[in-house]
Amino acid sequence: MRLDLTVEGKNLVVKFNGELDHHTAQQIREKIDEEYRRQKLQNIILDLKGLNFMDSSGIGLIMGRYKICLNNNGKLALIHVNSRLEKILKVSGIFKIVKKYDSLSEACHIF
Amino acid sequence: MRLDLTVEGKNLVVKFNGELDHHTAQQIREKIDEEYRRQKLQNIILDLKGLNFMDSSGIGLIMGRYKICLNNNGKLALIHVNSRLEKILKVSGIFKIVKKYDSLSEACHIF
Amino acid sequence: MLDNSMKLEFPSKSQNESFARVVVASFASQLDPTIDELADVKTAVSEAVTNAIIHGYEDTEGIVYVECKIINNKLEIIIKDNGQGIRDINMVMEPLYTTKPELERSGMGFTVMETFMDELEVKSEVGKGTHIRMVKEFKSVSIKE
Amino acid sequence: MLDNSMKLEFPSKSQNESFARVVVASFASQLDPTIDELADVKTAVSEAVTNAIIHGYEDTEGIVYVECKIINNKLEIIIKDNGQGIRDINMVMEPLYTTKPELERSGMGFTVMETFMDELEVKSEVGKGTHIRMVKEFKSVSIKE
Ligand SMILES: Nc1ncnc2c1ncn2[C@@H]1O[C@H](COP(=O)(O)OP(=O)(O)O)[C@@H](O)[C@H]1O
Ligand SMILES: Nc1ncnc2c1ncn2[C@@H]1O[C@H](COP(=O)(O)OP(=O)(O)O)[C@@H](O)[C@H]1O
Repeated sequence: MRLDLTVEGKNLVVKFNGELDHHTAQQIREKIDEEYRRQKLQNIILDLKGLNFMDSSGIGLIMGRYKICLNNNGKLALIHVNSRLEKILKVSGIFKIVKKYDSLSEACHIF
Repeated sequence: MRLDLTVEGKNLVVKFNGELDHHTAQQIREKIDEEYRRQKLQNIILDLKGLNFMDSSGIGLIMGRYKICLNNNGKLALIHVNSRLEKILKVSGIFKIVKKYDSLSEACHIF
Repeated sequence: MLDNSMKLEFPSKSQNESFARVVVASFASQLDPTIDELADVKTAVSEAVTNAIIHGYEDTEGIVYVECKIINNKLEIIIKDNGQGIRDINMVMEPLYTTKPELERSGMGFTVMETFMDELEVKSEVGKGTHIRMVKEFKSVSIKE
Repeated sequence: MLDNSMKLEFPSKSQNESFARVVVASFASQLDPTIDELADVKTAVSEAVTNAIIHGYEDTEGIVYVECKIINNKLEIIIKDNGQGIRDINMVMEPLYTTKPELERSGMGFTVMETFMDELEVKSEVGKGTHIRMVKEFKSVSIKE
């Protein structure tokens, strides 16, 4: 799993490349949280375009980042959610609290 | 394994696409031989460009077609032999009797 | 009619989660699955194998067992551990129930297995281990050569 | 130090030759092999598994066993059958020796295993079966996360 972290204003943009499971989630979580704190950011945008596989570990990872943003008066957004990811995320009911957008600019717009 | 058989004059051109092992070799052998006989051809050119994998079953298949051509006053040629195929074919010493060429036109030239 | 089968075992290391997915997907490919069917199977296998590793064996190391059988157009998958077992199966199968929130587990593993597969059966004995049986039916079956 | 291991078994059906290659290649990918190293391993596995199926079990059906161990930067592969066994190991390991010319076998299987792997060990007992042990050392090792 390769992770690209970029900062856009108060937003942390996280690009995933690879497979997200229990094995890869731990490391990813640490990298995201460290960057978010170190740069004193507010919102997180998860770009799922390059995510080839995700199991329920991904649901845990998204929920965890959602809580961190919430505690910091920030928001979490998902972009590029394909039909596979949509299927597993729907099961979890996560779309009740986390919104998905078609593009980065759309997601940034709402913050 | 997908096989493309085309006729060029007295030559049968066989294009491989996929993996050549004991499992796939049997079927392939039958298809090649049937076409060679039905169309009363003389030479066979094996185009190995799309061959992603080959084990020693491939050596047996090439030797078998070599013999069939020989018995019919024909020749067998290999084209598009990449470095992986070269490695396994060298082990067998097959290049002492079967020649390889860079292109179809080059191979046709020698018949 | 039993068409084919395989058995796999490996130690409960988390890097084997992706290995188990690849193996089952490769075995299932004989059934000429759609991309979506194959992804369903991979996801369910990932859930069950991860559970064996993090819940079954927790911090100890044990062996995870994976068995597959192809019967006509159905794939049966069994995933077993000899770990600590489950006390109350009905409770743990509830969506969002997890005993490992500190690992950011979502408690959605069993729900995903149930949703993505056609059958799910869980047997477990405390101190002995857990046995998951899942079945997926492939719709557009045309055995690949 | 033993870093990881796995065991696989499947019936002696020829469609499992490609399955065995994929499984071992996927397991070996932890060692971050070059494309050439991985292709060497796949070829050697294909030879040994094919031999178990066509020579070991001939026309009967039996189980083929594949075991892999990663020890530092080495991959050890064991491929076993409980088939008819080999009477004279030195003879069958000669290049071009084959008992199945009618299947267009080239008699190059053992030569390929020897050339493509760093170690090859053959044990066999007539009526009991055959046990092939091969080792490949990976040069540019950098364990993948
Ligand atoms: N193989 C297992 N061995 C022991 N306990 C298990 C096993 N699988 C699941 N469990 C228990 O069931 C709970 C729910 O599992 P699951 O729905 O997969 O969610 P999660 O893995 O996110 O916790 C786990 O938190 C654990 O307590
Ligand atoms: N697993 C096995 N069980 C019994 N005999 C075997 C086995 N593997 C190889 N042999 C014998 O050794 C011979 C040489 O094997 P090999 O070099 O792989 O060539 P090939 O498979 O082309 O015959 C075979 O023809 C067979 O007689």
